[in-house]
Amino acid sequence: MSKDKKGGLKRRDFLKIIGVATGTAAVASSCSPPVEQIIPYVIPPEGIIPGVPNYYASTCRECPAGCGVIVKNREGRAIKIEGNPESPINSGSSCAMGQAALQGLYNPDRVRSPLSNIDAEKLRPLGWADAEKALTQKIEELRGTGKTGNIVFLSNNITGSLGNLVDQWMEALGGKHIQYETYAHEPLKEANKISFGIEKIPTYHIEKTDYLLSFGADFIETWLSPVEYTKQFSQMHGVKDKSVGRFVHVEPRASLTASNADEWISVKPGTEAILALGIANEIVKSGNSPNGGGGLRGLLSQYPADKASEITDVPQEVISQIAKEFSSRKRSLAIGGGVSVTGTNATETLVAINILNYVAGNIGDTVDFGDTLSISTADSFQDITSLVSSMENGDIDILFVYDVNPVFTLPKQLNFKEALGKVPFVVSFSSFMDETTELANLVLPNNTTIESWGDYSPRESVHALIQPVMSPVFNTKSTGDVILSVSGQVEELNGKFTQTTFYDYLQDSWKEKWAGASGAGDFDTFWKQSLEKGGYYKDLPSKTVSVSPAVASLKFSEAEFIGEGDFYFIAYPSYKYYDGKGANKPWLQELPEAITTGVWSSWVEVHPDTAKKLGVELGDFLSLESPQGVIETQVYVYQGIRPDTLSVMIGQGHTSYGRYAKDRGVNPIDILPLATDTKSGGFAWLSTKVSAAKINKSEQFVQTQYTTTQHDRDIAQAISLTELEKGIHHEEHHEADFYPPREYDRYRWGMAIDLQKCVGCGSCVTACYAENNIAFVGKEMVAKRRDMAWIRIERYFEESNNNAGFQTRFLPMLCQQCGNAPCEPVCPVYATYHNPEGLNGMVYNRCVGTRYCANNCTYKVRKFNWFTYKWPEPLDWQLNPDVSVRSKGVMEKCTFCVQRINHSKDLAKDEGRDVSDGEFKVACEQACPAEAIVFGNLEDKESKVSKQSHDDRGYNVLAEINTQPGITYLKKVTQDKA
Amino acid sequence: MSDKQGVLGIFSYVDVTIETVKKLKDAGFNNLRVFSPVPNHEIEEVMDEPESIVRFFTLGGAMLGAACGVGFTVLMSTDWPISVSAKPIVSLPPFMVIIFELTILMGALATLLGLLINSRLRRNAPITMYDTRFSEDKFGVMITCEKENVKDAEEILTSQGAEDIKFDGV
Amino acid sequence: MKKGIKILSVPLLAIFILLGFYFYNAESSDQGPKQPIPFSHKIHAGDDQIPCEYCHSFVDVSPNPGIPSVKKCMGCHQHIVGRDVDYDFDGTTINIKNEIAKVREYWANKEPIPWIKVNSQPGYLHFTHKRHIQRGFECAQCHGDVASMDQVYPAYNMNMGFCISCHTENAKDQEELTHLKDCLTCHY
Amino acid sequence: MSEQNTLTYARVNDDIIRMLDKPTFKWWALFLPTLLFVGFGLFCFIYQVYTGLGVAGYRHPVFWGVYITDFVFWVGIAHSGTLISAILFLFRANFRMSIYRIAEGMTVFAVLTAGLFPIIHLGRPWNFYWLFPYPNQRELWVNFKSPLLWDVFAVSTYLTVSSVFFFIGLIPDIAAVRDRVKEVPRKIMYSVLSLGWKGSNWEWLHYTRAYLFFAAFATPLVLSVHSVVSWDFAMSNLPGWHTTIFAPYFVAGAIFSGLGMVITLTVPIRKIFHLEDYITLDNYDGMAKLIMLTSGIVGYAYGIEFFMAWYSGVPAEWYQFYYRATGEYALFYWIMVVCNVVIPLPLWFKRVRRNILALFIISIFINIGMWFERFNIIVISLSRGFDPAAWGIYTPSWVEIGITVGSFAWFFMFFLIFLKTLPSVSIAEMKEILPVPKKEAKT
Repeated sequence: MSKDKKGGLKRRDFLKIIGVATGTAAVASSCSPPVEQIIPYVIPPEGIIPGVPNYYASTCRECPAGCGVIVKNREGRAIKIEGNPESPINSGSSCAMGQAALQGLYNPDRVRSPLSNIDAEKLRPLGWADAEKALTQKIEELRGTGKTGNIVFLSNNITGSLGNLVDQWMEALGGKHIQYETYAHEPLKEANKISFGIEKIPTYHIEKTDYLLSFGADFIETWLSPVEYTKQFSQMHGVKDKSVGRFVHVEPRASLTASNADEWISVKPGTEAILALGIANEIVKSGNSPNGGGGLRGLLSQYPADKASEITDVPQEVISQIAKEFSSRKRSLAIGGGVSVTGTNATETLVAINILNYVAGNIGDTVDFGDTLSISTADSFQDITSLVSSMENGDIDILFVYDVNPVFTLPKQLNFKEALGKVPFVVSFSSFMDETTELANLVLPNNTTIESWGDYSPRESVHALIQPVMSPVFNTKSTGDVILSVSGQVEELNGKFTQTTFYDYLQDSWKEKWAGASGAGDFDTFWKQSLEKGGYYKDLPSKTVSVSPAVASLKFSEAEFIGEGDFYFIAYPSYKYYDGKGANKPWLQELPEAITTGVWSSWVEVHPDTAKKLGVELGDFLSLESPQGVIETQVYVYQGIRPDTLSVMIGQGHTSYGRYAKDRGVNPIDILPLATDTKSGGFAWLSTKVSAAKINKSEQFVQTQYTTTQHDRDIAQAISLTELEKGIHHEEHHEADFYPPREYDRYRWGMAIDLQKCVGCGSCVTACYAENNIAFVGKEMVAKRRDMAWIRIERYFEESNNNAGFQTRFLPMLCQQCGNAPCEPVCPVYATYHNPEGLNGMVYNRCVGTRYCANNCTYKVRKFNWFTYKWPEPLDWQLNPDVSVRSKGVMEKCTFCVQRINHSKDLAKDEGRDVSDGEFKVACEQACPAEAIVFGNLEDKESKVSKQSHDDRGYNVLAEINTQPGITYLKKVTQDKA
Repeated sequence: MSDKQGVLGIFSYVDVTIETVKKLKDAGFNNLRVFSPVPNHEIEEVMDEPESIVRFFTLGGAMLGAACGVGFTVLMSTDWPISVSAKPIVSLPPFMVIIFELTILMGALATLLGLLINSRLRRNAPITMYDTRFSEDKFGVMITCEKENVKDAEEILTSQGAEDIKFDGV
Repeated sequence: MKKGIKILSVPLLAIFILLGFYFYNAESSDQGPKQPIPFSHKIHAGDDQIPCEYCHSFVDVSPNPGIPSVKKCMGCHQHIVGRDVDYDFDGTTINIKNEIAKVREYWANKEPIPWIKVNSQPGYLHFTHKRHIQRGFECAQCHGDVASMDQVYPAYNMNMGFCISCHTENAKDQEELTHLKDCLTCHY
Repeated sequence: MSEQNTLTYARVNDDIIRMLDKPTFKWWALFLPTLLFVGFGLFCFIYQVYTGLGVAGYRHPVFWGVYITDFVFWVGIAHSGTLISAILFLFRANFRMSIYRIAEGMTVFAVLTAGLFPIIHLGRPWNFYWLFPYPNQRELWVNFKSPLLWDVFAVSTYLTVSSVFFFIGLIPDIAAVRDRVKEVPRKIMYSVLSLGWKGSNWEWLHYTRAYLFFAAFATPLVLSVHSVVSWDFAMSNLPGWHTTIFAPYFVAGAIFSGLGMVITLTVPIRKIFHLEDYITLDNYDGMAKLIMLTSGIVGYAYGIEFFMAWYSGVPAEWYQFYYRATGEYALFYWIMVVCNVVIPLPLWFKRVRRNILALFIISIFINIGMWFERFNIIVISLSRGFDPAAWGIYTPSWVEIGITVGSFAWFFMFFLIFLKTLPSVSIAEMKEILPVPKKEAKT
């Protein structure tokens, strides 16, 4: 692929290769069309029809969960990522990070070709042949000197074929493969080893429980498998037969997960073990334990409720109440994990949680050790520390870095960056110029998952396939291919691998799986089926475990903290950026963080009392100082955090990693000390106390919602459990209208949104950006409230009589497709109108931009194009050709993915039938992990949406304006009783 | 027209002008025209012209405007019926505004037309039979008569103390 | 002087009215764009009677009709080299053999032929060939008598009025008319 | 009255036509800066069209701001012209005679200014003509249910009718100027514009009749136009906009602001051109009384809005007014109240009403106050809608300020040209209120 002078990619070249029929993403206003070229294929690829999308199953590798995805391809370009309904992990849903993987693929700051600084000061582009030759030479040089063991391949937890290949390669070279995960959950493994003798991380079945007690496990955000657990949680917590599951979350701060809990228990950081034991003791004491506490009575009796209460800051009656609820519910489950319990006593805490489960008789089917997570196989933090010391000692000659960014994700105190400087030859396989790659000597950019073959096994039962959905955007090459190619060139390795491409290697390794799978037919069928389904899924029997008696003699302590400051410091992983990986994707940067609604930056959460004491307000800057350093960041005053705790999100503060990530916010990992969990040796995230001081700097806190309460508007409504059980009496009252009601023929498209299920994760928002070509506008524009999101998650803090004193409510707000839409009659040119199928149509090209519709919109869901927003190439390749790209001066808004409606109607028409219920999903509905959104035809009385719309909990937002919305919200359930 | 001639007498005072008109009328001169810098009821009375028909223009224009308003709104709305906010395609309350405005507009324009047509404005620019002092402070009486009667007219004008007497050049 | 204005105003008004009509009802010119190869639809579709769907093969399954790949061109031109004769292509004289040689050259270089689009619609309009063909419309109804054109040119000014008049005339019943005149059918 | 004794028909002509003498240095010193600012406003507009509406301070949810404020402000200014010429004509209020020409000129130029803003504020101003029902190949018409379309009709009708009305009134005066001027180009211009007016009884007969009908048409029109403008707001459902009081409230406010502007304009003109004998203290006294009345109506509206918001029991409505008086924009709210209700209070004293300087100062405050009234209604209401999640604060940008300044310059540019080209006091009608010259009276 040739490049023009600026190093940019020539569009023509791309078209030549993939052969697009026509592809200008035309803009809603154009006078005379410019000369358009149509570039035909030279040889038409099979199965591609221009104008008709193709879908390929693959696997998301944005986080270790390994959700199955389906990538939509139009004319050779990946344009949308959707969850794979076949995948047992996410069953069709996706998260914001997964949606945004496309912006990794099309990131304008990707490494566009191999780079090397072997003969130069700076990294300079070179061809693949030269790059591979350079690597071959280095390897041969090294082997010539006989120092064979000094090669290390540092990667994330890559299971499956690539992992095997790397293992084999390293073995052949005499090197070592270290798998580093930022959040490796070592304490969880260790705790399970201590409690059950299994050093594994199990899978959980939250959906089977009716009472969930979580100690810091942020399963809606990043913990283990967020999409899966959010889905399970919504099944457990959603309304079934007028009852709901109960969820109690224990954490020093009210994270997004805690915000979805019925009770958030604010606990003193590092004391969760004591709390868990205190609860267990109460259960045993009150005789509610089915096993009477087993052999642990003695241990537990050391933690009476009063003592536990004193240590943990949790009132005694709360402890006994939780104990009562936990043991009396049919199926309860306690889970633990996440950074806020990962202190120096993390393993002990998690053992204590296991004990709690044990005494309540929960160790059984809700915790499944038959199917364990592959993240269990990641190497330990100690391996990393010893690697760093070897590097420092000059014992490492070649370091390969694959899909990890240790310079960013490891604490500064470890001196990884300095150690890296002592490694003579660093090879990065990263496709992005991140902090580690910047320091590499040779960059061999890997294809993204969307461009390459591969597989990944997130857990024992799932072997997911990764297949290329499009040809590489840039001059990149799959690392598997590079390894095989280089191996072919290194003399001594000749013949080690029979395959020349990674695709062959992959197929060969899948032949083993095929052999293991019974009754799968011939390999080609097995292979094709696996590709279609996105992988090969097994059913594994669950394994019964028993608590080892050694637990009884364990000592349980509080976490230790380094530093003299007044505040415990929590650096928490972000569901938008994970460990910082997502920060280069504008969709994620622009996705408002659920609690603060902040975008494009970092902030520190400060309790109102603390803020008063420190003399700071929203937007002021605080300097946080730990023994390891200082960070300065903006204040967000939040009642959902303990007064003695401060917290900063991980993910921002990049010094490199592209234009969207660079110089934005702070990286809290920088000031974390190098502390470890005493039992497991894993990194202790919660280990420092910081001092905070106001500094003389203040800026607008850029967020998308400046209010915290509803101002008596009753927008996000709730119903108490008592009322729900009693049943709501619906008054049928028809108010006299000036005009007769509207009638529909075949379809009236409508939606139902269950607020009890919605967790506020923002997947829908990002999915909408991806589907509808919504422009991201950047921090400066969001600061002016010019974000373009068609769907927003409204977040309200409501006063409540729960322990926290407040309840967080989330409400996805999008165009309500009103029957009596206030926007329609005010448009002078009919640019917005009511279509015969109940949609509130928006004709972009007719819009003259009076903006009256937006003024008159009760829900304020219309967005105006203040400028013609641009997607830096090749981000614009992602644009959906089925949706107009709007230009300046035009109003835009949600139209229920009308392109999908039209597409389905078109397909139905081919077969001469009507569109059936559930035949297609709109983008937000499709993404929603909680399945809170249901879309369909209201005229069809049997459709799911019709039924939900007539639910007892159903209401219309601001119904008193008589807009007759097409969206029905189902009230959240407040649990006034346990 | 060659046998007709115009005579113009110029006066400073309204009462004198009116007196002159009366005298001229008594003498059988009926084709009279009075010039004045301001409208004056007494002159209007003595000239006894028929009521202005501008009002019919106004009425006609207003009615046409209202009809146009109804026509525009109803026909254009039904030509491509687009439903907004569950309102009927033809809903009169909002249309009333348009109908009203068009009534006023066309009424006013018709009045202008009526004025232009009826007062013969633009018919002919000032000729000899006009004196620029009319727009300042003088009054004039113009008699159009047969050539043989010019002398009589002049006599009456002189007797009334006309400050100036002009004849057109024909 | 006033007379002059009057005299002038008449032709001026006439010109304005004529211009208005011109822009209101402008027929497109019969001058198509200059293509990299002077491909004659008259020879292919007219003389040789190749059906449209042979080359534009996705027309009934996709919104896009599809432009034939170079391979498809070569399917015939592997064998048809063309006579060494001059041909009057819309007034320019071309040599058939030479022009066909160009196709073979593209094929040899594995280069696509950069055709210029003749009938183009703006991006805010979502037209689908599939529906229209399945409904039984002839290509010529919108594209004109392509079989008689050397260089294809837009036979009709395919503006919204063109679409809407046809939609209005061809609706079977009220429901379909409502659908066919629904903005969201084409604009989204 | 004493001064009328000194005025004669001839002197009226002399005095008024003298105003049209060659422009002095002072005139140029005023006129050239207006051109400069119009140019700057034009530059701002072009910049805005080229870059996008985002260069203005607009943001979600405040989609209307300074431009619509300017629009309503100028439409409001435009009102008193027709009020003074038409309504006071029907009521035979003689104090209108000396000022109605200036007021009408102001009306026409203010509508010309106001008419720009709906186009300036469009997202795609190059498509503004889509707002008119013209036959087109798309077979699409306009939405007559939209208050904006009512605006299109109301404002263009108003511009047409007020221009015609203005022109009709001018015909006899232009004839007078025609008869006076000597230079050939001007003579031709005035000859053409006078339509050959001769002042014959026949002409006067139709003229007076037509004038009456115009006045009769202009009166409901002027009331309807600002009602329609107010319905732009009242027809929507936004708290702070959706109220039935708006039409009379806006009409009163328009008359109020228009009279303020008339005073602001006439005071310097009267001084510079020595028109003390024409625009008399009695005239000002009459206007001041009208200001007192409309100020009272406007003040009442301010009060009753709060009452209705409270009485309605709608939290969004009540919060809106609570916020107006206490929120981020409270300063603007209180500027409005002070300028429009408090500062005009001294007019209850006759001494103040007859003090030109005091009137001038009060009138300027009224102009400021009324601009902010529109700003408050538009911006504050929008910034606090139904959904608290979508609240936001708007601040104008330099582009909006530039265009606003440009609009004032645009208005004054026309006005200055008007002063030097057309009689700013009605010659014919001034004569109507003078005693008719009669020989009997002399002797």
